[in-house]
Formats: sequence, structure tokens, C-alpha cells
Amino acid sequence: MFPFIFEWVWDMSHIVFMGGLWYALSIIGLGMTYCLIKAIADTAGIGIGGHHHDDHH
Amino acid sequence: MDSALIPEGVKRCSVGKFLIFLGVVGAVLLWGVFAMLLCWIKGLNQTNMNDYYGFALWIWADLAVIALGGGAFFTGFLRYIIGKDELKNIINYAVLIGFICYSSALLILAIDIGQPLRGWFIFWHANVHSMLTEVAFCLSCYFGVLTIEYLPLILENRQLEKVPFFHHLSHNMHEIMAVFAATGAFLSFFHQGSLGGVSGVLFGRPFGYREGIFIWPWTFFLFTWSAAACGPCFTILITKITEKVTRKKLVKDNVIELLAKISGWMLATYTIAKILDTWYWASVTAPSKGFWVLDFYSNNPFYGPWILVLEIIICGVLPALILITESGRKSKPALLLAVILAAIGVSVNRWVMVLQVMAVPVMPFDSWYMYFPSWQEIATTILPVAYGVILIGLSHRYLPIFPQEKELNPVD
Amino acid sequence: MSKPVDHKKEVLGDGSGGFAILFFLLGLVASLIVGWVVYPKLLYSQKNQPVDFNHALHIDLVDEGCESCHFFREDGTYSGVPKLAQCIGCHEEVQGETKDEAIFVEQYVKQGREVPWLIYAKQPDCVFFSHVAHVKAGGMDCVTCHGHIGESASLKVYEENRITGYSRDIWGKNISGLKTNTWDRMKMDDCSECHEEKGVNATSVQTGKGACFVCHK
Amino acid sequence: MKVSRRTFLSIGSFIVGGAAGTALSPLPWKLTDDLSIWTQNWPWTPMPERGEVSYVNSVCTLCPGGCGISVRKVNDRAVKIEGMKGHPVNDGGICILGLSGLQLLYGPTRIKTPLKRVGEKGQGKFKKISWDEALKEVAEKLGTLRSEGKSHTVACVSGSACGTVPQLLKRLLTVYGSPNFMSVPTMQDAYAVTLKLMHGVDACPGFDVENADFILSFGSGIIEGWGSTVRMFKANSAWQDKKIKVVQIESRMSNTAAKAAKWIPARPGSEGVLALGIAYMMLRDGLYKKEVCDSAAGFEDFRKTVSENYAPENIAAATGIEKETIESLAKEFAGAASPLAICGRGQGHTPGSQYEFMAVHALNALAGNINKAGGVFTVPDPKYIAWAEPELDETAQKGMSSPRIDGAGSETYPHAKSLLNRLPPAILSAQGECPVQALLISEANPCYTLSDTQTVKKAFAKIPFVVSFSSYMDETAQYADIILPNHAYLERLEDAPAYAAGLSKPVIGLSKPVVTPQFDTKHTGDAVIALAKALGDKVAAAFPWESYAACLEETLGDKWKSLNEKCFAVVEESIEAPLQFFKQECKPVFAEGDEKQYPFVLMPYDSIRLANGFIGNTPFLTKTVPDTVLRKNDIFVEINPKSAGGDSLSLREGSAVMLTTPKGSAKVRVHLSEEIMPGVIAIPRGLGHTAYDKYLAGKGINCNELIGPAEDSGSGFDAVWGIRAKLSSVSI
Amino acid sequence: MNKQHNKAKKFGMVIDLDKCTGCGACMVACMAENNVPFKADETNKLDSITWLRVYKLTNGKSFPNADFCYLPRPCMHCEGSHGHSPCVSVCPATATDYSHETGIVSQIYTRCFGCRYCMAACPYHARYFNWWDPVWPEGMEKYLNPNVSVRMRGIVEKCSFCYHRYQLAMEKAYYEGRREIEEQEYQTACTQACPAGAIVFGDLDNPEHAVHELKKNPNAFRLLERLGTNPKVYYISSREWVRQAGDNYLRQEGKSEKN
Repeated sequence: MFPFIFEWVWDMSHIVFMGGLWYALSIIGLGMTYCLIKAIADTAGIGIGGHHHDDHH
Repeated sequence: MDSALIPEGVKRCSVGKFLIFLGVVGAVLLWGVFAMLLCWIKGLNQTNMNDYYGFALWIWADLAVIALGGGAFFTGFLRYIIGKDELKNIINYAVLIGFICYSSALLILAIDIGQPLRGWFIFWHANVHSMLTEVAFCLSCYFGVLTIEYLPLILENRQLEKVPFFHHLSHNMHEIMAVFAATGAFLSFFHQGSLGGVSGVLFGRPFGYREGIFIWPWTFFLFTWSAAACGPCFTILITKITEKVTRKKLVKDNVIELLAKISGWMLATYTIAKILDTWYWASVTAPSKGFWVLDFYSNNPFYGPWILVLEIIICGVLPALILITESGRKSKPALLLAVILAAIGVSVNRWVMVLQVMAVPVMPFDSWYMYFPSWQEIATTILPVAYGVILIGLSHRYLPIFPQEKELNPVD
Repeated sequence: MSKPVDHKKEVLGDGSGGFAILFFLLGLVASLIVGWVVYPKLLYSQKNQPVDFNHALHIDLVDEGCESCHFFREDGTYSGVPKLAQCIGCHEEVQGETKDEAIFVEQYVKQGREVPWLIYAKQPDCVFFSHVAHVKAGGMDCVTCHGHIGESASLKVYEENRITGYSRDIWGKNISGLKTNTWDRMKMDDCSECHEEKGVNATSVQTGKGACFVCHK
Repeated sequence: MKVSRRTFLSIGSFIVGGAAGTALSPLPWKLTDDLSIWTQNWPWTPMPERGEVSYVNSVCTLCPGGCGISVRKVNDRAVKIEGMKGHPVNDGGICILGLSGLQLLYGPTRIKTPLKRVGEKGQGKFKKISWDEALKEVAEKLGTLRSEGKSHTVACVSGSACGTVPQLLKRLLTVYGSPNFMSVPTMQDAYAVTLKLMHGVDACPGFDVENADFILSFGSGIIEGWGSTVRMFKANSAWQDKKIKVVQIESRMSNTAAKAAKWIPARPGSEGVLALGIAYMMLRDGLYKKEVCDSAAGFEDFRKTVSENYAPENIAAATGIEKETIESLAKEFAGAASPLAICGRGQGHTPGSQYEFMAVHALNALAGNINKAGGVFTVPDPKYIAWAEPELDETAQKGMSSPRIDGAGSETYPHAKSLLNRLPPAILSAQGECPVQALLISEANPCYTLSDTQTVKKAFAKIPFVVSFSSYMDETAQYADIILPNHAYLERLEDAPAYAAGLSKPVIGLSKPVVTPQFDTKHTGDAVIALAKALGDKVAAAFPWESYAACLEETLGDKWKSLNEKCFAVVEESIEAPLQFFKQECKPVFAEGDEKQYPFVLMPYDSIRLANGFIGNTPFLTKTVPDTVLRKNDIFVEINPKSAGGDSLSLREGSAVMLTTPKGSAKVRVHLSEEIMPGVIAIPRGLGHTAYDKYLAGKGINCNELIGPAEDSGSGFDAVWGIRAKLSSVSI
Repeated sequence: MNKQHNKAKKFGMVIDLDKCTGCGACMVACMAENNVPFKADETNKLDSITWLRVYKLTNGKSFPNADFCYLPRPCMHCEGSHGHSPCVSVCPATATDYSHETGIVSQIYTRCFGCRYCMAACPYHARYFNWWDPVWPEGMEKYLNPNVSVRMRGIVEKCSFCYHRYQLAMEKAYYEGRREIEEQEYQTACTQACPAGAIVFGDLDNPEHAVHELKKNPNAFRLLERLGTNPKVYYISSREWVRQAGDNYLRQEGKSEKN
């Protein structure tokens, strides 16, 4: 799953498959990171990334 | 006693009653855990699997729960990507059911493999040409997505919500939920498909093998399609059961009917595709390998042609017809029948694509062998059911799963 | 739903945030120490060789370098650590005055017992390592994999992984798994690094690199 | 409330920090890796030690076939048995049993020390004793019997009569004063009697299968283990290459029948009749070698008997074979350049009826292929054992002059050298004291291999003192009072005359120790010498050798050196064999039992995957046994679906059924097979052991428990080939 | 850097079913050579590890026209198309591989984590799962062959064409300064043991090896060729019905080919 692993080959299958995988993982990871950092900031009272409302329900 | 934890404005049964419920289901759970430990400590000789049935009850259960859990990704897809806003009233439950299904699937896989401690090899030493690799990656990632989708629900518990950090986190996650849902839908499309590909690529097994396009056999698409069609049906079914058990209405009819209608059309188109696939397979694919289609269904006491009729006609055509007609959807018994049949249909399909693939002898001098699971296999398969029931019980009691509950069941 | 706005000031006001950061750092440092220092100590057991051996002394006495004792058999297999029979020629009687020599002769040579040497470079059972392919066909020297053990005057402590039973030399001395010399580690990646570079039997359908059965059995 | 929240947050932060730090340390990652490596090297999964490879050549003695083997060793462990290239018997090939021999050497059935019985006879309860104690006890017992003038009540059963160890045992008995040395009879003995009667020679049969061009087999399991297994397999392959026709006459389609060009299912037991039917055709049509036969003694009588009784019409009912088939068979047989007719059922581990052997041999005689390329040879004894005649003292002379317990060599049984089958009835029918007071058993397992084993066991239980030399805890060893375990075959030095290889020249093999003895065992040769020395006087004097090894070296003399190098020696010796037709005085052997009461005929069949002699099946062999023969512990009998549908039964594949014969009954399962004649039930030989280990004991039933002996009127051997039987329903 | 390739070979077998006696020596030779374990009860053939299994084929006719034939089935080492045998491409952890150097499908026991997908993929049932821990009675582990790894519970194993013998033969060749081996230097245990000489093993592409000619025998066939597995084990039988039993045919096909 990483390029330094023996089974990794730089071919189309790996680029497409692992590309898709890392793409999805990145979105998930970045999304969660964003949520966490923003939550910390919100808790500390430093508003980043736009003002928020508590009316989401 | 635990009233501080229960969402405001809803009524729940007494703690005592709830504990009895937990105790009963927990006993079943423990039985499953015991069987699971047996399988881990003593090995897979505890099962009735063998060299002919390398895949058996567990893999079927895996495929089935993933198909049934497909309600989460498809409802999410409809809610966040297509914009069917009414579905927000059932999406929480769809997510919870999906979470249960996928965590169960992962647990069963962890029991099913002969060397659980080496399970991570599938990621680390991945062979990207294997359908199972794709399944493992997408399944795990999508389970992550489901966790992310389920997490804000937990954080909305009355007590947890009081912690500002949790409150903000939950809020922020809601904000970008569409991104997660889209990623989930993308992953689901692939792993549902890959599960179909698992048997579809087996060119040594003419019963399972299908042609296709590019690297994907037709079963790849059929599996995604059927999961999208039957997953929501299962969500409806569980919702209806929950309503029955809690003796109150939890989701408005228009929400259910919308989901049922979409499922109905998905099921109808899927069934047509499945019929076409079966016809092509029976008349072209199988004969090219020397098999007449009934060879696959005869000379054995179990896998008869009835299984084909059950899967396609009774559990495909019939529920599709009910769900696409308005009167069918509006009639409660018909709707219930349709979602039950759809859930059975997709499970039968997964059964056939796992067990019958194993059972059909390929070498002309080989024989049919039958298989009956051992109690350990059954217990470990029931384990996730018990776990699911407990998780639903807890979630329902302490989390605001059904946004319409308060409105539909005003507390005096 | 209650609005948490009321709680915000309260929480911030009582210094919980500072506590949280302090405890976070405490946890971080403690676990880093456990992971990097305590764990390796617990993981490896230390064993001394039954008899110390002076490679440097012997290499001066023999004509054919390492192969004088670590030779190939006629079927091409590698003899590995010498058997007692090879030593007896000279060590029938005690040579020199070291304590180890006395132990060796008294406890092993005289009693006809093989010395239970602990083998630093022992590969696991799943590995088929052909010395002859590397040394004769590949023209490699011993140092590339084994380092300068041939010049050592005494044997180092043998460390054994308590979980796997492997010699520590397989993973390498560095717990992080990083290496500076070719002989620092003996994991599959270290073999494949060289095999890939040289394209050794790069005939695998799966990877286009060396097929599994080149080195496994 | 505030404090608890603070505590909560602090603990939470600590945990999160700890998790982050752990993730940044090698701990979780290396632990995960190491745990998976742990599963790759589980301490309870054995890991064989590496080392230097060497090969030791020897001769396999698991059967009398005499194959050369080459055993691969790693350090001092034997790891694999392979066939020896260039050996005259097997040239590199090896059979399934020989391949798995290391499971016997290192197996749990080995007897590890001398044992003394503590439980009831046959119960298998023993205690360990030392060699000194064991030998002393045996010597004292023998000494007492001898001093009481009962030396003739000591008997010995040996697996074979050939070779130095059996001869040492025989010598011991002789100087001790007992004529009762017995060996386990095989088809070789029936053939030996045949050659004696028809050529007047003492010889073993040799079959030049490599050069024959038409093979007519009367139920011989050519590829079931008949003769020397590997040699026959090779011959069979050569026949396939050269398109040489094999005709197999047998009521069940054995592997041999399936490979044969033609399978003729004759009624069971009618093989001899059919052979004479073919002889009839040859005589009638003048298809026999006149120049050889016409001048032979007794030929006219033979022609007369055959012409009168064996016309195809007369034998059609008995054999179930049409006239045309017999006619064409006779033409093909007589028309071939080197036709060869062979007999000896299955593996030939049991002697057959003299009538049948003589009839089949008569065909070879008529075809004129005795001692000719592609024919039957009279192979003389290699006679390398030439010890000085022992001096007998008075007791010995007296003992040797008393009659044999089994009656062999007496007026009634003049041709047989020993009749082991007559021993159990002799013991059981005796009034008063048991006629056998002590019995020595070497390389034989009569409590399993003899017909009607229940009776055999009863007889053995009556013998006051039984000494077994067995290396393995077999059924007979369980009846022993003292066990003096022999080295296992790969641990001992021993000559192995390949008398059963059926080569046209005698071959002597030398079995060499491959590994040092694994347990506290002793070579039987050494044990015998030690016993003789303990008995003292003239008995001891007859055994002047220091050890068995010395005895063997002296015995082999000038052959010793080359045998040691090559493991085999071909003896260039032949024997003149004038032909004479012996008047047919023998009668066919019929299956015991009433036809009405027992509508079926039960026949045991041999399978190469089931060792059925004194060597029990190895775990590997049992593993290869198909599930149509054994499933769990249930044995399957073969039956034609036509006979399975009988009114009350209607058997299906795998049905459980009670199989009853006049000798007993047993619960079996049926395997429906089109490869067997209706009316015949076939049962595998080699299962149903009660001794040995969990890999063999308790699996199926021993066919010998259902089948009683049928004494041949000519030779006195047990010539049983089957028994009448019935099936009745049973509830499982 | 010099590319260290050995000449590409395609090892395969030709098994003469006319000679095969069904004695099972090949099975036991294989078990003995390859440290195959055994249990007290091996009668359930569905969990009995036999890398090479001898099947009994019957012609389905009734007495006395019945006939049967034995067919030893090792791993077919399918080439599929360009090395994509049914099992190789499905293994998720790259535990099984196909080498163009030898044409052998390898199985690495320490890599396999026991998902059994390869078993589902193999139509020959040539792959076996270790349902049980391998246990030898005390003392019997002495005969284990150090050239072949003993497999642990929970993983899949199969015939390797005695690949370790190739490894050892190559070691000898290297020692003697050669890079190639002779036909006789590398033979599988079953080939070596077969008392009937029914199994011939060698490089199918090498005209100097016996298998090269034998596979062209008009009576030669392979199992399930129609699936596209492209196996490297050939069978020879002079009996029409045996050759027919090697693959699946639709009824009308069967008729046309028989007439």
C-alpha cells in the first residue's frame, strides 16, 4: 500500500487503485482534521472558517 | 435513573425493563463471543467448512450484511448528493444500521481468516488485482466513513453535548457531512461491486464466472445495484420492526414511501438486469465452458432450480412490482412483504454467489458436496445480530436517532 | 436541545484547557519513553554464547578466509557454523590460556558434545537462502551481509526477540528499523533491495520482481 | 461536578496524548509485525533441523519383495526413503508402503523396551523389564521345559523360512529339541509344492514377466502387490508400451483387471476349473507344445482326465463363462510366443488351492514355457547358509523325533514344510495340557493374518508362554508373555533373500542399518544367540558366533564384501526341471456355508494401499485409503447394485448392513459398485486392527474374523478364498 | 549490473494414465517429501491434505462393461493467460505467485493469512487449507524434511512441483560453476517414486526433455482446458472415455465427438 513495500509496482493498476484509495483516505483524513481543528478553535473561542450557528437540527 | 442521558422530550421504557432486554440479548452475544474465541484459539477446525467449502456461512453473512447495510450509502447518496431532503428523517437510522452491518462484516472477516494476526497483510502486501483487496480497503475505509457519520450522533447525547468541544466537533462534522457521504458512496460503489467481482472473476468456476467490461465482471455492477436497491428496503424493514417493538411511530409515512419508491425502481431495473445477465450466462457463458445451465442445479438435494425462481421472481419481480406501484407502497402489509422479500432476495443472491459456487463440481468426475454450518459458525453469525440489537437499543434510548419521534409521539 | 453556550465561559474560565494540555503532554512523553526505551529492553532477551570465539585469531591461521571453516559441501549446500569435528584437529588439547578455550575443550571437545552456538544471522524457516548463489554465482563477499564479524576478537551478546524467537540482527540493532550499512538488517526488504537493483530472476507475474520461490520455501 | 469534569478532561487528555505518543513510537508497529511473525514460527509447529544430507543404501524388508532402497538422511535423522537405482528388483521404483517406512521407524507403535505381561493375555498390559531379566526369564522357561522332557512342546512361528534369522530360530529349536518350526505360508509355498509335484524339484517360482508377450492371470493382483510390487508395476508399464495383452480372470474388477486388456469375471473359486477348460481346448485342438508334453510322465492320464471332465459345456455353469470366450482365450494363449499363466490371489499373501495352482501351471507346461524366456522358472534356493550340522544331545534327538504339532511332512500332508493354519485347531482340540507349552514368534502376526482370528486368539490364550520378537505392538504381541523387541527394519543388519521377487535367478539382498537403534531393542539374531548361550551345553555350542553380525559375515563369506557395497547379489544358479504331469488328485476349494442360508459369496480383496501382512498400515497409507473403503471407523464392502436391491434390503450407497457368515457377523456399510459380479461381496483386507496406535486401531473390521480356514486336500494349506455370507438390515 | 536471469523454463508433467495403477505411491512420496501432516482420521477427504490426490474415474457403465481409471491430480500450475492462473490473481496478500522462470505457481505459507479465496478459485481442488495444527506423534517429527517448511494451522498449501528440489539442484549447479541444470537433476518426488514410471516431469519448452514430445501425443489431454486455465499437467490415455472425462461437454457435443 506504500511505494516502499516490496509488492508495490509503478504500474497502471497501482496508480489507479492506490490513487483512488489515497484520494478517498485524504478526503476523509483532511475532513476530520478540519473538523477537529475547527472544534478546538471554536471551543477556545477563536472563530476560524466562518461564523457558526447552532441551528443545524 | 438514567433519565439525564435520555434525549429530552421522548419517553423510554424503565431502566429495569431495558436491563432485562440487554441481559437477554447480551446472553446471546456472549454465546457468540464464546464461539468466536473458540475459533480464534482452536482454529477454523471448529467450523464445518472444508476444502470444498472454503467460503461458507460467514462469507455469505458478510456479503449479505454488506448488501443489507447498503441502505446507509444509498440513503446518504440520495440525501446529500441528490438532495432528497426528506430522507434526513431516516438517514440517522440508516447510518446506524450501516455501521452495525459493516462492523459486523469486519468482525466476521476477522474470524473467518485462518491467521487473524496476519490480517493486516491484505493492506500492507496488497495485491491490487484481487477483488478481495479492493473489498478490504474500501470496506475498511467506508467503515471509517460510517464511524464518522455515526460519531456526531453519539456526541448529540444530552450529556456529551454539554462538553463544548464535542458540541463543536459534532456541529462541524454535520457541516461537511456531504463530503463524507460522497466519499462513502464512492467507496461503497467499489466495494459492493468488488464483492460481486469476488465470484465473478473466478474463471475456474463457471457457475460464478461472468464476462464484463474492462476488469469488472457483470456481477460487479449487479452487486452494487442490488445493494442500492435492497439496502434501503432493509432500513425500512428495521425501522418498521423498531416501531413495532417500541410501539410508536418513528418515521413519517411520506419518508418511508419516498425511500420505498426509489428502492422499488432500483429493484425493478436490477431485476431486469439480473434476468438479462442470467439469460446470457445460461445461454452463452456456461455453454462455452461445457455446462448446460441445469447442470448447475441438478444432481444434488439442495441447489435446485427453485433457488433461481425464488431469487429472481419471488424476491425480485414481486417486491419490485409492489414498490413501484403507489397502492403497493401505501398498503402497509404489502410494503412490509415487499421489503422482507427484497431483503431475502439479496441474501439469497449472495448465498448462491458464495455457496453454490463452491458446491457445483467443476471436474466432471467430482461430486456435489453439501455443507451444514457448525454451531460455532452459527453462533458467530448470530453474534453480530445480537450486537446490532444491543447497539440499536442503546442508540435509540440515549441518542436522538429519529428526528420526527418527538413530533409523532408528544409526551403528555 | 439545550444550547451549550452557557457552559463555554465556565469551562474556559476554570483552567481546564491548561490542564488538558499538560496532561496531553504528560501522556505523550510517557508513551514515547515506553515505546522507544522500555519496550525494546523488554522485547529482547540477552544471551551469551556458550563459548567465546575469536574470529580475528583464526582468520590469520587459515588459508582460505571464511570458507576455510564456513565451507560449501559438495552438493552446493552451505555448512554454516562449523561442527566440532572441524575444530578437533587443533583443539584436541587446550590451546592457549583463555578461560573459554578451557571450557570449549573440557565441556565440548572431550565430551564429544556439539557447541550450541547462537546464530546471529539465522534466517527463519520459511527462507531458502542459497549462500552458493550469492558467493559463487553472484560473486558477493561475506561482509556485505555479515559485516566485519570476521575481524572481531570476541562474540557479541546474542539478543533474541522474545515474541518471534528471531535474532535481533534480522530486524537490526536500531529499533526504528533504519540502517546505515548493508549488514545492519536482514529483513526481506534488505534482500529485495539488492535483488531489485540487480534484477535477480525478475520473473514474477505479480510484481515483475523476484518471484517468491527464489528465496522462500 | 466541576472537579469531576476536570478529572475527566485530564484523564482524557492523558489518554489522547498517550495514544499519540504510542503511535509515534515503534511499539504498536513492531508489536504488530512481531505478532504476525510469531504466527509464522509458532513454537508448537515443528521446525526440522537443517544439516548435511547423506544417503544410505539398504534393502526394504517390509515385504518379501526385496526392493533396494536409498534412505536420505539429514545429520542422523532419516528423512525420506527412495528406491535404489540399478537394483535388479526395483531399479529406482518404490511402493507406497516402502515410502512410508519412516513412520514405522519413528512411529508410536514401536516397542521401546523388553516387556513382561501384567494383564490378561491379549489385554496388552505390560511392564518394562531389562534385557537381562527378559532373556533370563525366557531361558529359564525354556530350560525348565527341556529338563521336563517337553522340548517338543516349544514351537516357533517365523514370518519366513528363508534368511539367517529364521534359520537361527530353526537351529535353536533343532538343538533344543523341537521339530515345530513354522513359517507363515504364502502363495510361494503353494507354488513350491506345485513345482515339487510337477518337476520334482525344490524350488521357488520365477516369472520372466519382462519377456512374456501374453499374460493370463487367474486373479493375481499384478498391480495390487503380487510378487514383488515394484517389479510387477514396471512390467505392467512395459506391457502397456509394447501393447502386450493381459487377461485378468477375477469376479471383481481389481486395479489389475481395470488395466488389463480384457477382464473376464469368472465365478469366484472357479479359476482352476477355467484353467483346465483352457487346457481342454489346447489339447483338443493340438495347440500345446507336443515336443515337450507328449514325452512327459503322466501326460496321457492328464489328457484323459481333462478331456473327460473339462469340456466347455461341462464347466460353463461352474465358471459362468461362455464357450466362445474360453475358446478364444485358449487360442490367444497358445498362439502367443511367450504366454505366461499366473495365479495366487491378490497379493498372494495366502496360499491357494493346489488344484488351481497345478491347473494353471499345467497351462504353462502345455505352452512349453517352463524355464524359457518369458515363462516360469524353477529358481533354486541360493544355499548361502551352510552352517555346520549341529550336534544334538539326547533330549534334542528325542524331541526332534516326536511328530510335528501341525502335521506337516506327515503321511497326510507329505508336501508341506509347515502348516501354521493347523496350529490353532491342534491347540484347541488337545485334551489336557496344551500341546504347545511355549511359542516364539518372529516377524509374524498370526492373531491378525490367519483365518478365523477369533479361534486363533483363543488358541494363543491357551499357550502358557508366548515370546514375541516383534518391533511393533501388533495383535500377536499383545498375546505375548514376554516381548523381546527386535530393532526396526531400518536399524538392523540382516540378509534379505528376495525369494518372493519372482526373478528367474536367486537374488540375495543385504539390509543395512540406516540409523542407530532408536530404543532399547535388540536384534532378534542376537537375542537368539543369547538365548542359546544361556541354555548352555550343546545348544550353546551350536551357536559359536559372538554376535549376529559376526554370524552373518561368516555366513555370507565371499559375498559379504560385494553385498555390503551393492546391497544385492545375483546368484548364477539354475536347476533342471523335468516335466511330469501329476495325476489330479486335488479338489477345488469351495466356499464354506449353505447357499440357501447365505446367498452371497464374501471375498476379501487386496489393495496396495492397505498393508495386510504382519506389518500394519502406516498413517500415510491409511490416509490414501478412499472414502469408499473406510469412512470414520466404518468399513465399506463392495456389492453390485443388482444384488443390493433384494426384497427386504434395498441398499443404497453407504447403507449400514449386518454382514453374517458362518464364522461371525459384523456391521459394515455398502459401497455400490458396477465393478463386481452380482452375488459377490468384496471386503478389503488390512483393516480392523485392534492393536497398534490410534492411526490404525479400531478402523473397520478384519475380514479374517468372518472367514474360516479351508484346508486344501492336496497340500494341507489354508486355501480359503471366500465364504458364503448374507446381509441383513441393521439400525445404526 | 548484470541481470541475473536464468533461462525461462516451463516445468510440467505428462502422466500416462494407461500406466498409472492408482497405487498411491505418488501421494505418499509427496507427503513424505513435503512434510504433509496426518490425523488419526483422514477419511473425510474434504479436510485431508493431499497435495497430489489420485482420483478414481468410472465410465458409468454397468457390470460387466464397467471400467475405471485412476487420475493423479497434482497442482496444475496453470499458466492461464500470461501467468494469470485462476488462483494467483485473486490472492489479496500476494502470497501466491507465478514465475516465468519456472512456470511454477508458488505459495508462501508465512505470507498467506488464510482467506481461502484461492481455494474458491481453483477448479481442481488442488489447494488445501490447514484446518488443524499439524501434529506428529512424539518422535515422528524426526523424519521431517528441512528443505520444506512445515505449515502452520490456518493457511493454504498446495503442490509446489517440489520446488525445493529445483533450489537444491541450482545450488549444486552454482557450486559446480553452471547456471543450468540437467533434466534428471530436478525431478519431483512423485515422479521419482512412481513405480510404474507413469509420471514424466521436465521443461515443456525444452525439446531435450521427454515431456516436450510426450505432450504432443494424440491421446494427450489436459483437465478442464475449456476454462482457459492453461494447465501444465498433461494426461495420456488410450481410452476415449477417459479423455472425455477430462473436460465438460454439452450433450450434443459429447455425441458428435464420440461418433
